[in-house]
Amino acid sequence: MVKRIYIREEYCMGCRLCEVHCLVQHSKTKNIIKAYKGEYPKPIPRIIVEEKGYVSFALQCRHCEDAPCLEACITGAMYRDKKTGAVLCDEDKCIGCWMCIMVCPFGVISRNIEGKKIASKCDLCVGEEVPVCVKNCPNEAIVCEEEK
Amino acid sequence: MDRFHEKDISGCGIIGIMEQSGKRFSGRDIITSIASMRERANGLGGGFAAYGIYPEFKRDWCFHMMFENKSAMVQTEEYIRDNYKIVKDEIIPTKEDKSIKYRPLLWRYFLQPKEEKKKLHYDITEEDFVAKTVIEINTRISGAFVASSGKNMGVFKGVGYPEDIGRFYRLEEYEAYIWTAHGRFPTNTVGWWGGAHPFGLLDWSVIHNGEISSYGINKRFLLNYGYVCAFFTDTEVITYLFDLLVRKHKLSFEVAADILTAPFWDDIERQSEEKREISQALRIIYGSALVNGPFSVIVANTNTMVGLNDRIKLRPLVAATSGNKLYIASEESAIREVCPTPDEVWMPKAGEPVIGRLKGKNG
Amino acid sequence: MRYVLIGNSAGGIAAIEAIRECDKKGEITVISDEPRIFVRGKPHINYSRPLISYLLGEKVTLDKMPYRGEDFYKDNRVELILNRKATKLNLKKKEVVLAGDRKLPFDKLLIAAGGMPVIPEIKGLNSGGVFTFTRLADARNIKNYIRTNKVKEAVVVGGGLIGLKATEALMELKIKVVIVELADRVLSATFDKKASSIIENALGRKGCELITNNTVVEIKGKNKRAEGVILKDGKKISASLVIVAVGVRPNIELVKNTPIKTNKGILVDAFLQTNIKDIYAAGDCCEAEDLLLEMKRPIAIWPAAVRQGKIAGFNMAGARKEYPGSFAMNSVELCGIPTISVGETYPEGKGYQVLECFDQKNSVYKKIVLKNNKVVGAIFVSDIERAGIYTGLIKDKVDAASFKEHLLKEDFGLISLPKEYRKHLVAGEVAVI
Amino acid sequence: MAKRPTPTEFIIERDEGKCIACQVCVRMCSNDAHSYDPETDTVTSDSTKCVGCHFCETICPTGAIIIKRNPSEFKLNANWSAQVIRNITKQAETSGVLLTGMGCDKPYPVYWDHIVLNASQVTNPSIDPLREPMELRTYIGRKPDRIELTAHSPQSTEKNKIPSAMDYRLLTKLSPQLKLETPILFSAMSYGSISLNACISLARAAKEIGTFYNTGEGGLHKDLYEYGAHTIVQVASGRFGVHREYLEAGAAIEIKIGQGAKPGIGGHLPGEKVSEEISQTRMIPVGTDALSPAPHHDIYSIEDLKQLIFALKEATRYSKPVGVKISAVHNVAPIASGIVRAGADFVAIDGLRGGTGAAPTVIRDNVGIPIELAIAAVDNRLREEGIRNQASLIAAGGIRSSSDVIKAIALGADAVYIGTAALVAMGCNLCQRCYTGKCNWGIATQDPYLTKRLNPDIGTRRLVNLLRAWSLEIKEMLGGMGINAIESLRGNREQLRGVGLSDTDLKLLGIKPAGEAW
Repeated sequence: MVKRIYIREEYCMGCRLCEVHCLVQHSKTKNIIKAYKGEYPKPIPRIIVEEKGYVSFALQCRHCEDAPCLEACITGAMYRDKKTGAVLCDEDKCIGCWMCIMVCPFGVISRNIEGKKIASKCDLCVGEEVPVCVKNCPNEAIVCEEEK
Repeated sequence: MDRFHEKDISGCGIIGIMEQSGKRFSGRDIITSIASMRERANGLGGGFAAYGIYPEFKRDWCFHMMFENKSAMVQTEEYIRDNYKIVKDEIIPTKEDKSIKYRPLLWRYFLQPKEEKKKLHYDITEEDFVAKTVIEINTRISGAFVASSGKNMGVFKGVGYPEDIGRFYRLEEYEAYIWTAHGRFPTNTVGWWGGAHPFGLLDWSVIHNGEISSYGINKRFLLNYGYVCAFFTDTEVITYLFDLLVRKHKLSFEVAADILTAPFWDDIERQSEEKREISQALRIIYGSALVNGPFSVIVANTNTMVGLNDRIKLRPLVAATSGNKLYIASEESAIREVCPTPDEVWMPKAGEPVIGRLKGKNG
Repeated sequence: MRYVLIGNSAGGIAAIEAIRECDKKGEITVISDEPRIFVRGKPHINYSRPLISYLLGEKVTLDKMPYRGEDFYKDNRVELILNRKATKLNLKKKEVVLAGDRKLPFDKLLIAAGGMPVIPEIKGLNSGGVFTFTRLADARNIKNYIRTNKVKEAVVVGGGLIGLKATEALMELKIKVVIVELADRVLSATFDKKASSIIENALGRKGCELITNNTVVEIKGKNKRAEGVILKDGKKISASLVIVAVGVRPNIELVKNTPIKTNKGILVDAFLQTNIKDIYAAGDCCEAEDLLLEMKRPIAIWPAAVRQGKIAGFNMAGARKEYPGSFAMNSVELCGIPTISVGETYPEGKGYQVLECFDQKNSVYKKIVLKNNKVVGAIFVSDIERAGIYTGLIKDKVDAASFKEHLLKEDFGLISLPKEYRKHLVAGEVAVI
Repeated sequence: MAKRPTPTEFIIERDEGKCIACQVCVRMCSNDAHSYDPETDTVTSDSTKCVGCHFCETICPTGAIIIKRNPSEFKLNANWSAQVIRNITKQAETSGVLLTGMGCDKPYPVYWDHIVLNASQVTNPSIDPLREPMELRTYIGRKPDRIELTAHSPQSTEKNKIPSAMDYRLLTKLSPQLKLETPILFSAMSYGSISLNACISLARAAKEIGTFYNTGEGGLHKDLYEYGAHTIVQVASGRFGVHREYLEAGAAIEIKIGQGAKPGIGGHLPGEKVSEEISQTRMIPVGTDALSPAPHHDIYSIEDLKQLIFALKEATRYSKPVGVKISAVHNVAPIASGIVRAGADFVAIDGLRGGTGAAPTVIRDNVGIPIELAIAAVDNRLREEGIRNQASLIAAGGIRSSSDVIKAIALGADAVYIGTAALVAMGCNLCQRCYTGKCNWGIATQDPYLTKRLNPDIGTRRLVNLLRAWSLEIKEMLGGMGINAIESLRGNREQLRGVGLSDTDLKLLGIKPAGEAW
């Protein structure tokens, strides 16, 4: 059964816990205090929180069915995981040409230039049952549901 | 009181026999039958109700009285005389029995309400007038107790094993078309003569095995309709409920059973629409009359004998027929003791009443 | 069903994937004139053309070149004919004739032959040390030439994308490069002056010389080896390596002298079919719809080639899909400066509104071009984060009147867009697990 | 004049070793108690701004924050406590009436905690609610004293032959009833005092469980009409939001005379809270104070109430129950009796500990009587008068648990209203600052930054969970008593015993002391 991540901006309180947990999940130690206080380069979150007035929402890769980043990627680093349907970036192959950034209409791919330049994006927390942003959103503004 | 709490088995024995043709028979069978369930009693109470025993006084209200002392009797008689013409009164005949240790003064009165009193209470029925008298005596006069108050019937009860009580009252000398008997194993009220079963009011008699968990609300519900429960007994409550539902609200025994042991909502949902509407209304209106907790009960009045089990059948109840005779008892063995080969024997379902009616009469 | 695909790059590979999505059984044959590459004994049977500059600059090793893995053809049951050129089309027989006269019958044909480098009129072009730069072989040949000839100086003819990527690669190899550009600036096709100036300055800082408004007229050489170039104005520049990168054009050789209509490229309809039934074209060799200019023209960019290949593949396999059109865009990092240009970046004519912020000191430049309140173009230099949102606005032709003033703000994001459009975006394209 | 500093009520303790300066607390505190210093990349806290709502503590991803009561103590004084001194100081500075939220927090005796329940042993088997049916369905509304069926003639002398339903016909026309699947309703909380998301949570939970929520005097927001079948619409002294569609939308109508937290006092929704949506719902201009008068100015006596009851019944063509809510005061029993005789189909009684969004502290803490005594007195009174059937009783005000519910029912209530418990289920930690409109939990606020913090999906789920859990517990307790239908417990005070109560208390509650048998 295909599950999707839904964003419910009306319930996003803008706490940015999703960012915190995303960062930790993509850190080396996966320990919240070490990730923040002891890791260099500092890990970066792969989720973006937008905020304006009282409206806010978190946004991560939508793993589009018709993903422009897959078409734009010149190296073949960007691929769709056959099993989960997730759009993932093979960081080994990625050369940081930023074609994906150019075409992503959600603006949810960022440059990670801390080491080798690579496109940094949501990987749906490979290996986790539920992405950590979903699991840790205190208000269920990011939810993982069966396709509507 | 401690004597009751030392014992850890519980249960009462009940039996009712009705000759639906109206033919009367002696109390010998009922004594034999209840004696077979001696195990279910503990000697702290036994009793009988008999219908059709005073054909010569069948128009008069017969009060079976228990007086703990002479002054109670004097007070009671004074009160009765104020309101009734005493057609006849006499001691209730008994026979010496070693096992019956203590007994109150047992007296019976055949009464007719005075015309002027009836006029004074033009707004209530004669039954209500009599019931009021009974409740007045029971609650106002210390040491006086009305064991039964119907017409052509009587309740015989006391502290002891029921078969001893039966012999003590010389019941084999009476003839009735309904006999009910009860062997008591009291846990809730101290074993006293008035507290033994059956409980009687007007021509109602109730014998009961069980414990009514809804007692507190049943009692308060009845209060709303003017019934004052004076004895802390479940039988009293059940008697009043039947009186209210059948006599006052003119409901059939079947409907009364649907109130006392209401079907579950889930079952009601499955009923036909008309039936469901009635069942819902019954539960909504008479929710406080729902009798909860384990019980089996035999209720009788002049025309009817009804056996009824609780909603989930937590206490035993068996029924049998033989010709016109209907038997309802705690144990099948108690029936077979006096009717070895009944036509039919069955276990009534939870909340499903077994009803015996006098032929040609309506219940 | 027999599918024959000419070309094994973006368009061809995308078409294979699309065909296989709809048709698991049909026979697919791919023809490519590219040779098989062996890396540590393992065959690599395709590669990503844009990566050749990275290969040359040693930022990528040969084993990272493949675009799809070696199992790709096996998994998709594709017969791959490598190192063989399609020379002729026999439309009546529905056959492709290969070099060596092998004939391949087809039911559906895709021409995704890509582009060819434009070769300008320069004397001495056939000297050793003169290269174009579009294929893997070019990169390897240049590399070998540099190694064997200990090249220290090079001239790159053309300051476009390929020229600059080549320049960058050469600089990585510690070669001094002079760029000769006919226009007044680098990247003149996609950048405006400000954007170009940032890159020019960066190139200058790295020691690259840029000569604009000029061109090479002759390559001087000795022993058939280039030693220098002579410019239009007579100036001489010494160089033992010359890379000619003045542009590419659609490769339409195969369809010449056939009834298949061409302009600059092969003309296709909205379903990527040529005027001849069952013959499709995709990628740099074709001319498809430009979404912004609302006309057909070749758009030689990777994403368009993939999209066209995919749509062509779907249509060949019977799933009717329409090509929505594309527009020029590119993302390239030059001298460590990321840049993105999309759409009409240097508008001429009336009705345009330009929003921009320019921070020369930090090499940051952002420019948004609007026409009738719709975003039609954008340039980002250095700060390219979330550039795709603007691309999306261009593609969806969103009326930006209500949020125009937010377009250049630091915190511009989906939240700045009208709620309905935002909801449409987020609800329309949702994440899958 | 400089404000004289007083010790803060709470201390925010931040464990620097755990704080990762993620600023979640900074973003979340509506009282700005936390702030971030980018220069030092640290988060610091200002305890003077803390109201003790514990939101930051709950949400801090590393558990770096603990909110404590300030250990700073005034000299110990049984009469002049820190709170008393703080209040006097505040009033000396502001000359105002002290405001508060939620229910009375003074340590009056809680009778629930002195009442124990019965269970079956030997003579009466207990019932396992997971194996046997256990019924909590409750009907709220006027009941006739008796049923009328067409006479039937039982022909069958056949044994065990039950006459079929066709033998009877129902003549009694029942008054409209509210059907509750569990004897718990959500108390009146207006849209205005609480957020729309909170209202939606209550409405959805009521629908899912099969019970009702109450609009309070907030009118009915357009998004709530779809839950009309599970809504009790209130008509209060301000008549805010009352119109034909409103009355018709609800399943029942409740005339609000009083509220346990503030008997004799009206309501006041400050203009700042009257947003566009609230203005439309309440039918008052944006930004104006919504003042509910202390009395209904068309009800100065019981016959006036009767007129209103019947006006509302007429207006809705006798299609739904009309009830009256009063606060529990000294005379509650005769008042309730009058209300029943005035035609109310249910009477809701709100006790001393009932909650509020805003009330003068002095009123909340000193006026009214505990619900336990009130419900006992009213139930008794109505039974004595033989009119108990004519109206249902709903007990409200400080019902904290399933045991409170079951005790209230055994004392004589048909059902209970829960307000505070529902809010706690949605997140409330009883900081009692509802009146500030800065509720960090998104409940008692209209600030769009805050209201979105209550996701009604979560609110609904938590409320449903709470009611399910309580219902199950009630079933367990009923089963223990050997009772399988709630109506057998209702008013069944024999199942209750008092512990540590005076003879007078016992008498008023109508229960026996523990140790006394039946």
